[in-house]
Amino acid sequence: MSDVNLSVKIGSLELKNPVMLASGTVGYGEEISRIVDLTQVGAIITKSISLEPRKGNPPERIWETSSGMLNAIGLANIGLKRFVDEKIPFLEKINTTVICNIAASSFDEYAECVKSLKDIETIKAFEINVSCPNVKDGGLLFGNDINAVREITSLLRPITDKPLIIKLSPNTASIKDFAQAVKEEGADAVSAINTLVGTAFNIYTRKPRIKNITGGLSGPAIKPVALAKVLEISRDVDIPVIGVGGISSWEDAAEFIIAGASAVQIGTANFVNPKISEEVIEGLRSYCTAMNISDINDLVASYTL
Amino acid sequence: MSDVNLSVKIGSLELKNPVMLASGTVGYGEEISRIVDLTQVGAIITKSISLEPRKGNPPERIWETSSGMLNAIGLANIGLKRFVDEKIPFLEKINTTVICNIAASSFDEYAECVKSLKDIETIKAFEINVSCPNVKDGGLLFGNDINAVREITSLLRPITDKPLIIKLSPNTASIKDFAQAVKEEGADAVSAINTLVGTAFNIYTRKPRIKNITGGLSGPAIKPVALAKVLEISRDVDIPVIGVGGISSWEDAAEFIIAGASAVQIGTANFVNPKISEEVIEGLRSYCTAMNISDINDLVASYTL
Amino acid sequence: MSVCIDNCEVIENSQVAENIYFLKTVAPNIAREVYPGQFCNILVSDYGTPLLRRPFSVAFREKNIIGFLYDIVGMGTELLSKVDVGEKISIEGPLGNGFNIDGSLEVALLLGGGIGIAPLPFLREKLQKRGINTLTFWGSKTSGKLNLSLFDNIYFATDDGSEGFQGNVVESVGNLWSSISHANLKAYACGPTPMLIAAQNFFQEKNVPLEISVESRMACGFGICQGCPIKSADSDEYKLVCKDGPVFNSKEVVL
Amino acid sequence: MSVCIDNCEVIENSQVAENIYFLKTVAPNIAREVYPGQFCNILVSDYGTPLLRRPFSVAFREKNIIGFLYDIVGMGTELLSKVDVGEKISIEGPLGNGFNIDGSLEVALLLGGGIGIAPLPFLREKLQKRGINTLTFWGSKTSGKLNLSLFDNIYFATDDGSEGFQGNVVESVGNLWSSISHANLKAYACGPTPMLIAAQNFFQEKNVPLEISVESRMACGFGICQGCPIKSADSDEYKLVCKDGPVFNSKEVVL
Ligand SMILES: Cc1cc2nc3c(=O)[nH]c(=O)nc-3n(C[C@H](O)[C@H](O)[C@H](O)COP(=O)(O)OP(=O)(O)OC[C@H]3O[C@@H](n4cnc5c(N)ncnc54)[C@H](O)[C@@H]3O)c2cc1C
Ligand SMILES: Cc1cc2nc3c(=O)[nH]c(=O)nc-3n(C[C@H](O)[C@H](O)[C@H](O)COP(=O)(O)OP(=O)(O)OC[C@H]3O[C@@H](n4cnc5c(N)ncnc54)[C@H](O)[C@@H]3O)c2cc1C
Ligand SMILES: Cc1cc2nc3c(=O)[nH]c(=O)nc-3n(C[C@H](O)[C@H](O)[C@H](O)COP(=O)(O)O)c2cc1C
Ligand SMILES: Cc1cc2nc3c(=O)[nH]c(=O)nc-3n(C[C@H](O)[C@H](O)[C@H](O)COP(=O)(O)O)c2cc1C
Ligand code: FES
Ligand code: FES
Repeated sequence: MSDVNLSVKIGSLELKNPVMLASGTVGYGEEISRIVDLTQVGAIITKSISLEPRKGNPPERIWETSSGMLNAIGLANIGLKRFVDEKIPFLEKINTTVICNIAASSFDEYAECVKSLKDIETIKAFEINVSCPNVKDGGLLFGNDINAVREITSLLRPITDKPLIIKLSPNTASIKDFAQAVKEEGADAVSAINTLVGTAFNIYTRKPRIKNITGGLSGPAIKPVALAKVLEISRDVDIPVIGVGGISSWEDAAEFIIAGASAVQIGTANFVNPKISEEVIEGLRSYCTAMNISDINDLVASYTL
Repeated sequence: MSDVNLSVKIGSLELKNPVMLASGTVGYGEEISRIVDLTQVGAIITKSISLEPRKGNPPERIWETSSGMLNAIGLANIGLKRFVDEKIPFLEKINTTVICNIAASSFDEYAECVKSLKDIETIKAFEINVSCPNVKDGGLLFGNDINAVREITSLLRPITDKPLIIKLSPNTASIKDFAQAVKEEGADAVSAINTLVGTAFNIYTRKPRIKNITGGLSGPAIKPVALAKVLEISRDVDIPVIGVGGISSWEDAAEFIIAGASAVQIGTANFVNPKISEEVIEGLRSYCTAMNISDINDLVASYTL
Repeated sequence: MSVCIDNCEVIENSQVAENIYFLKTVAPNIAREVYPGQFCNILVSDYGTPLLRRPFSVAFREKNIIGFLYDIVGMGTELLSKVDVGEKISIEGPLGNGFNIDGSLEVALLLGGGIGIAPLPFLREKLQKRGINTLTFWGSKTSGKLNLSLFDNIYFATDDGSEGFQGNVVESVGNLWSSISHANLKAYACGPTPMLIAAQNFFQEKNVPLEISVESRMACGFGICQGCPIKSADSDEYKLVCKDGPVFNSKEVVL
Repeated sequence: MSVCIDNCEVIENSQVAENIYFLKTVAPNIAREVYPGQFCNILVSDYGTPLLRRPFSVAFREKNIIGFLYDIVGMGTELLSKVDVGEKISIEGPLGNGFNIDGSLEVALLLGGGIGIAPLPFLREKLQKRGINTLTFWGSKTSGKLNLSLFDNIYFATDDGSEGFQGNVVESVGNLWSSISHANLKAYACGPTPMLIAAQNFFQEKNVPLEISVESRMACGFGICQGCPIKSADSDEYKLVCKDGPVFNSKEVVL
């Protein structure tokens, strides 16, 4: 049995394997590092960082649904400065690939965040959250407006040489147009997908289950949708896709890779099983061996339609 | 305990209660009538009818997902003529309110279908399927194009006085714009939502689980999304909304009504429990009694945000 | 023809062979109506996962009791195997069209492949009651005796020859062909598609009528979702496995 | 401080009062580390429904065994109640910050409301081992004796007076107040929010320090999702119930 190559490249970013931990589902790595060995994963993606700290939405912020959950955290984060001062030193230490996710409420804020962070060595790439549906002025508006997404990409591209990954919203009719647009502006990859807009009500109080009224739906419930979006981009646009949405097992990860993902992210499943990433990596390795695939890159977009 | 009024009006259409059976999940009523008493439900909505028969997609047409299912039936139906000759007589006999769902691949076909059916007394309203994602020329194209949806509505409105319900696609960024457009063209109501586009792959054969590659996702998995779409329309557009997507219990139905639905449709849940509609009707009645609601119309859009 | 959905008490749910479980439930309404080859749709969990019911052929009927033979192949059957005696499960049925027993029939050949054996004990009982001679053939990968009297008097075929004839079940019929009476003969087969195709070829050549019970993924199980098409042999249309089948004359459909 | 996820064998899972189940599991890694007030996140189904783990306070620890007291309130707890002895369940823990036992503490008042009694037996045992006097008060709607030695020597309060003091648990403390020693006293409370607020007001007035264990919906249970905020009393920020709590000094947070 020969060794399987699991390493992948996203633009100039080399990852030891294609399994990343999704933004907002690993914090800044500290808490989860007590349960899982972060040096084993392909990369961790930080909680979205904004220029100023955000305290986030009032409770309730989460609600469980059938095979999924709604969240409206409201991009709670400690802000760029405290992130650099308090979290980067820890992230430096743990010897894992760090991708910094950025969320902002204006073009300028995006640019300023990337400018301030681009020289931090620990940060190997940027993932730009244009799609978070929770914060009015930084969420839906950008993510569903192809021109805004294009503009953000073209604004950020000249600022840094580091890989620029645009995280796309699924709440749109044609995600491939967005992928095409950001490709044209020089993005290195897209992540697909962020959460779907959803809600739930308490039928006795007649209030929304989530204080913010709507939240983002994640988890196994959305896997078929995420997979279709990945396939849609993969079939039409020549840009690396990072698949995310409902991945809870190595089989799910393999499914995304076959459907066109060069790498995958695990989100909600970390809450249920923080060790899931290790299991996915091991599972992909055994699967490749069993299927006689010596290089996982050969699996990418290997579907027969 | 006084009697609860469960009857609702959708345009000029009066229903004895707000619980309908969704298109494509009750056939033409015959098979399910052996299990459930169709005279009890608010209405049944026929499988989408097209001008000519369609044999539908080759197998596999369905795939189960976490709390949901994908289908790509391909609008298999017996065509308008056989529908009128063979199914209408049965539907006449069973004494239930029949809404005829129409799917077409051209504006003309929509018009011709409504013209041919408008004088059939048994058909009390039309639901126009502009959103079926399965058939290339009749699905995504119309449903995601606001101008096409507007045009279909304005084309059909003068043809019949019967209530015209436009069934909207969720695969769009702003469903309320579609609702507003069809309202302006004189539609009596909208149904929200049709299925979400999804897919699944067999990781061993690397083929899609569904022959058509993608299918429509339905079932409890999509309930939060459907509910958010209903709320979105209800908050902004003054048109009756018929809520559909993942309803599997009376609690789910109540949730949709609270979020703005004047009536609801039950789809996938009929497969699991063909008696579900009776249970939902009874559940809504008891709930109203317990909550001191004497008229279910008072529950519609009664949310406190 | 009416379909029932009943909460049925489980009175047995035990492993009877390496890969086979036997489930017995009290289901008077279904037991009264069901005939061999029909199936039921079982809700394996009350908690919504898996979402859809699972179809199983009726393997056994005695008074108000019906029984099923099943294989554990995924989440649904795994959950089913965990149901305890005394618990109730929701069973919908009887569904579909069963096997046809022609008036002139004298000898019936029953062929089961793997868990495809499931509908055959019930069919055999019915045939025998009518005084029709039956010969039952069962093919499986390897030996693994069934701890069940339902399976007395069976010709075994195993791929590895560890029991009975070495080879597949159709070959095992061929092997005995000369000794099988040819007049008013009919064959019934249930099993994986390759086996059904082999049976189709074999009996077509011998000019013996064959009925097959086929499988398909199903959502509703009673003809409303159109999820279970099978190509019709004589037109460009599809038939529905749940409603027009699961038993078909082998010349009716394209496997 | 490390967190374990172990598959733990269930050695008891039985009803000990009308609405209370007692679950005992073999969990050496967690048992070694856990202290009173901490909780564990239990996966109640291996089949993905419900999706998220459910948080439960540790109620009992003895050598390598930990125990939980729980109420059936929804699908998760219903499924948990169906786990058989001998089966294994995935338990993640210990999580959160537990109760603090100050060096000078001499008398501890333990107040439980409903299933909020859960973390108190473990706390009481720890306090007693340290030689601290404990008085335990338990309020519930109506009588319903616990069939469990964990609950010996408890002052009952019932809304309907069917057992012990008639009234709520805080009132029952007030009722005995004159006889409770005042020096180096501390109170610990767990229960529904209205009860915690009543306790806050009562002990604030008496100038007695109070620690409360609060609840919140949780997704992760260990500080990564930010799903469980609670308003901080001294700033405009939120604390996280799972990470900064679930036990808080009652002056730290706004209920
Ligand atoms: C009319 C009919 C009668 C049947 N009778 C029996 C029976 O008597 N005993 C028995 O053990 N099985 C029978 N089956 C097959 C049985 O329904 C499936 O094995 C079962 O649904 C699998 O459920 P699962 O959740 O365990 O597996 P899943 O996780 O759903 O799937 C696991 C594997 O089973 C296969 N499978 C799943 N559903 C079906 C299906 N509907 N048809 C064919 N293959 C499927 C899949 O391809 C996959 O390989 C019958 C199927 C049909 C259509
Ligand atoms: C730190 C902590 C410790 C806990 N310790 C215990 C304990 O020792 N024993 C015990 O019986 N319960 C305890 N709970 C509450 C327990 O977690 C919930 O009762 C359980 O998650 C309900 O799951 P379910 O699926 O049965 O109910 P669901 O269907 O999820 O909900 C049913 C009802 O329970 C309430 N509920 C659900 N989840 C929570 C939650 N996380 N916090 C508060 N209320 C909730 C809902 O509002 C609803 O009314 C604790 C909760 C927390 C946060
Ligand atoms: C609690 C929670 C918080 C999240 N926060 C962020 C965030 O800050 N930035 C971001 O880009 N995505 C965020 N996401 C989205 C996830 O990164 C991911 O795209 C989504 O959850 C789908 O993947 P999953 O189904 O595996 O969770 C969050 C998701 C959850 C569940
Ligand atoms: C098998 C299947 C077939 C369907 N066929 C149609 C159809 O012909 N026309 C239509 O407008 N909607 C069709 N739908 C969509 C449903 O009417 C409904 O909008 C959707 O399934 C969401 O509701 P649910 O989650 O309750 O199933 C179909 C759905 C399913 C599952
Ligand atoms: S399974 Fe629904 S029509 Fe056959
Ligand atoms: S539950 Fe996730 S941070 Fe507290």
